[in-house]
Amino acid sequence: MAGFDKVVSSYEAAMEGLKDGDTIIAGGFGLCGIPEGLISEIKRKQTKNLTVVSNNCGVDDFGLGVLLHDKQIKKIIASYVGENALFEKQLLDGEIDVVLTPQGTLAEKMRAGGAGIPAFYTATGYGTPVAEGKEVKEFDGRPYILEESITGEFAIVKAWKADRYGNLVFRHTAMNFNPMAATAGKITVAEVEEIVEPGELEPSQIHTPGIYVNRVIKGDFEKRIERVTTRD
Amino acid sequence: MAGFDKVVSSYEAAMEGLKDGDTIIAGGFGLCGIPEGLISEIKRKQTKNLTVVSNNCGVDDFGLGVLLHDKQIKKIIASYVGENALFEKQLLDGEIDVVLTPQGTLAEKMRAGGAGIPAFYTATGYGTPVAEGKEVKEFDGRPYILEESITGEFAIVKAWKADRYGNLVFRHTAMNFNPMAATAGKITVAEVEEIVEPGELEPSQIHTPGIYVNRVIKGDFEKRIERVTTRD
Amino acid sequence: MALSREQVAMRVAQELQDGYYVNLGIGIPTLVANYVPDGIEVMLQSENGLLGMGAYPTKDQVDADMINAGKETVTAATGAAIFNSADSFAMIRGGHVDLTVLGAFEVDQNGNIASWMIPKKLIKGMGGAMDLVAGAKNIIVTMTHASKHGDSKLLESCTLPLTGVNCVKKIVTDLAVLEVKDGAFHLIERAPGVSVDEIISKTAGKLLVEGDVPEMVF
Amino acid sequence: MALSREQVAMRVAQELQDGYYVNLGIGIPTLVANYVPDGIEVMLQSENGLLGMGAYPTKDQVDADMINAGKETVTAATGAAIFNSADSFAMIRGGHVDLTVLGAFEVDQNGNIASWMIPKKLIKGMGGAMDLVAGAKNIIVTMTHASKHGDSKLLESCTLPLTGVNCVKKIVTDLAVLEVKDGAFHLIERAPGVSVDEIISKTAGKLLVEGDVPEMVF
Repeated sequence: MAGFDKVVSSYEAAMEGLKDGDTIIAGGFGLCGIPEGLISEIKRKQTKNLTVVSNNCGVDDFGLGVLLHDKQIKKIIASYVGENALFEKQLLDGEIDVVLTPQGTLAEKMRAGGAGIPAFYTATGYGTPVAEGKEVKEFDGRPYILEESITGEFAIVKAWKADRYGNLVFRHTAMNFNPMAATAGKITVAEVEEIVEPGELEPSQIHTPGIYVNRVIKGDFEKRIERVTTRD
Repeated sequence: MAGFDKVVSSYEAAMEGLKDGDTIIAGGFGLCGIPEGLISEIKRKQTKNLTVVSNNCGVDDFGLGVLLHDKQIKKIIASYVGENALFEKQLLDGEIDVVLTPQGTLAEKMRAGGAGIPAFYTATGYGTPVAEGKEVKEFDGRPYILEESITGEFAIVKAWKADRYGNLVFRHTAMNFNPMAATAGKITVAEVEEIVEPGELEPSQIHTPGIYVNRVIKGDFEKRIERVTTRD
Repeated sequence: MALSREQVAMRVAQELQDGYYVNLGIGIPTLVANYVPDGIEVMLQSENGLLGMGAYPTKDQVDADMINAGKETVTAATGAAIFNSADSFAMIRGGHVDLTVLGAFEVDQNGNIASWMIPKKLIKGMGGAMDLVAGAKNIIVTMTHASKHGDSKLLESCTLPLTGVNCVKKIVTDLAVLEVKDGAFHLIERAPGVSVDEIISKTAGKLLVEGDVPEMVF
Repeated sequence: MALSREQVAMRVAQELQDGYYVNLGIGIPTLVANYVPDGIEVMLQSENGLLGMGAYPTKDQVDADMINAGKETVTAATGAAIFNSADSFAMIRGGHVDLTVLGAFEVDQNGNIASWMIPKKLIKGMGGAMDLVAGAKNIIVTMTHASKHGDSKLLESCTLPLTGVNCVKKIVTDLAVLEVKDGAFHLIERAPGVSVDEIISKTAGKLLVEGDVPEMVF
């Protein structure tokens, strides 16, 4: 089924069409489950004025943090950016815009973006700085705030396995934001550890159906760990 | 882990606490993936004045349809009730209330109910009878209607496998509304084909985490098919 | 001569493009799957939670847990994915399905569609139709051009309760192919042997006919 | 004497009930897992998408794809489930987690909590804290009763940007256990050897002390 074969063979092809000013929705939590090669390609392309939507912004020299060195990011929508000194500096210097968003609200905004739901009510953030300027409405006597969905020109995600049709399976907690991000991109690119033939993935155990995925590329991953904690 | 063993051994125990006037959220699509034994138990108990939230209302003598014979259902929230003559009669006679709800809106209402989202906007139903009395708001120039979430005193679902902790896996398209229904009940009861020990289900391939499930019972299923269609 | 149901389905199938994800409604739309043109592959979405609907099962393959949105037993095609109904309608509502084909009682010149309810006569419910018309990127309606009594189904304004507003882009009837835009029906093709005059006489809404209207080619 | 971090964790652990689903924040809350009382089993939720967090891995078990919300390598306990972050916060926001334990900079007598931001000093982000305090059935805050400079962290009204409003029900500090209700802190227990007077002097918000206040028992 040629029309459904999503596999591309170069990172150039994987990120083709990304342009200055685009919004990129990125999967990953910390350095776990991030599309390492796609991020490198964005750095190589030197695309500028990007809006990045991601739970975190990597660390100084790995993950989305590498896009800070050449000031490729204009704005970031994230829940936690505390692991990144360069980020903090650019923020304090006013070189980067940051919209801090509660983690669950961020996940739901991506899901809503992919699901055609332009906005939803949540109690999260009511009465806090997050609620500023947002509509408040009571349901059953409790106040909630209206949060709008997020979509982007591109979504970049990291999966464990993909088949050629773009069906994705994630491994362990490297799933995190990836399935929602995958639904919210106009063009969704998946960098994966292994590409299999259609039919090899059990249909009811696919995490992301191929309809959401436009391009699949096989990557090599360093999989850096932020905090190695062990027991004896 | 005694505190997490959700398995009960009788249908009486499975539906204990259900009372007149309760709202029941039921999984299933048509006759596919329905908790047959739990429905029979509700019939046996003769609980009355029920509000039932389910995509369909079974057929005359199977599925939720059996609750119509003794007029146990006061109100049903469903998307399609066309397979059920008795239902149509009670509706025309004014003996039952029906709130017809678009299928995707119904699924999302259940999900929202379980997810602490009291309401969301959708374009579905705008400009139709479904929109009557509902708030309208424009996003990006398109009008959407506000739909509120649904929860109930009980949720009844049918799964393929459960472990003792209530983790559920569904089989093929018998998944349908079951995962959302499972999140929306104050007490969620799962009737399953097979009970396995914790650890036997692959963690990242569990469809419904046990946190949503209060009781698990092993059932015997007739699995009636509405429309057997075959090729040579 | 008016098209048969199969011919309507054949004509709709010409609208398919390689790589399309398509949701086919019950009735004539279901038949479209039988006429996918050579060299084109589409993947069928069934809104109960299946992407990649396959053929009907053989007798031995029948499985009560494997049905489509019409509650018929089906199989999963190679490379299919199965998911819950919230995820299925997220896919539909979010505009990820390329094309929806569905039947209707009435369509009007503003692209409004009525397909789910006839007051006091038919109260089966809308199922997924309202989500499909609100969410799909592109919608084709198939229906007979007029009722058995000769009443046009292409109206200035729908008389029955609506399924969706401003959403129908194209209509394939037993007599014609029409586009809906700018508040009018535009006649694009006519069924072989059917005259423009007949189509005009059976279209109650505003109908624009420009130049020679070609016959459908099968 | 003021409790150690471990003792605070031990006291919090006494609040656990058999069958509880619990989310533990970073810092002292994480230590609570080490002191689950005998005969009680809890299941730990980690908001990145894990229900049933197990022990830290052995060196050989370390897996970059298996981390907790603190970005530490962990294992999955027997019977764990792993899911995406939207599903994880659906679980949290929907009130399915029985208890959340988290740290704070300040709590006030109306149950408001400030835990994520110190203007011009600390702008790391709120992570999942706002969702957790808005969604959990029950919330226990652990913190030192006063800052290093002696300033009370139990206030009439929080001075820092809030994480959530009217949500904290119980506080375990190095000096005391307090309930928050009806616009006041209620002193329930005191750390062994700590006087009620000391607690009064270090509590800036409205504090109610009724009868003899028992010492914590470990």
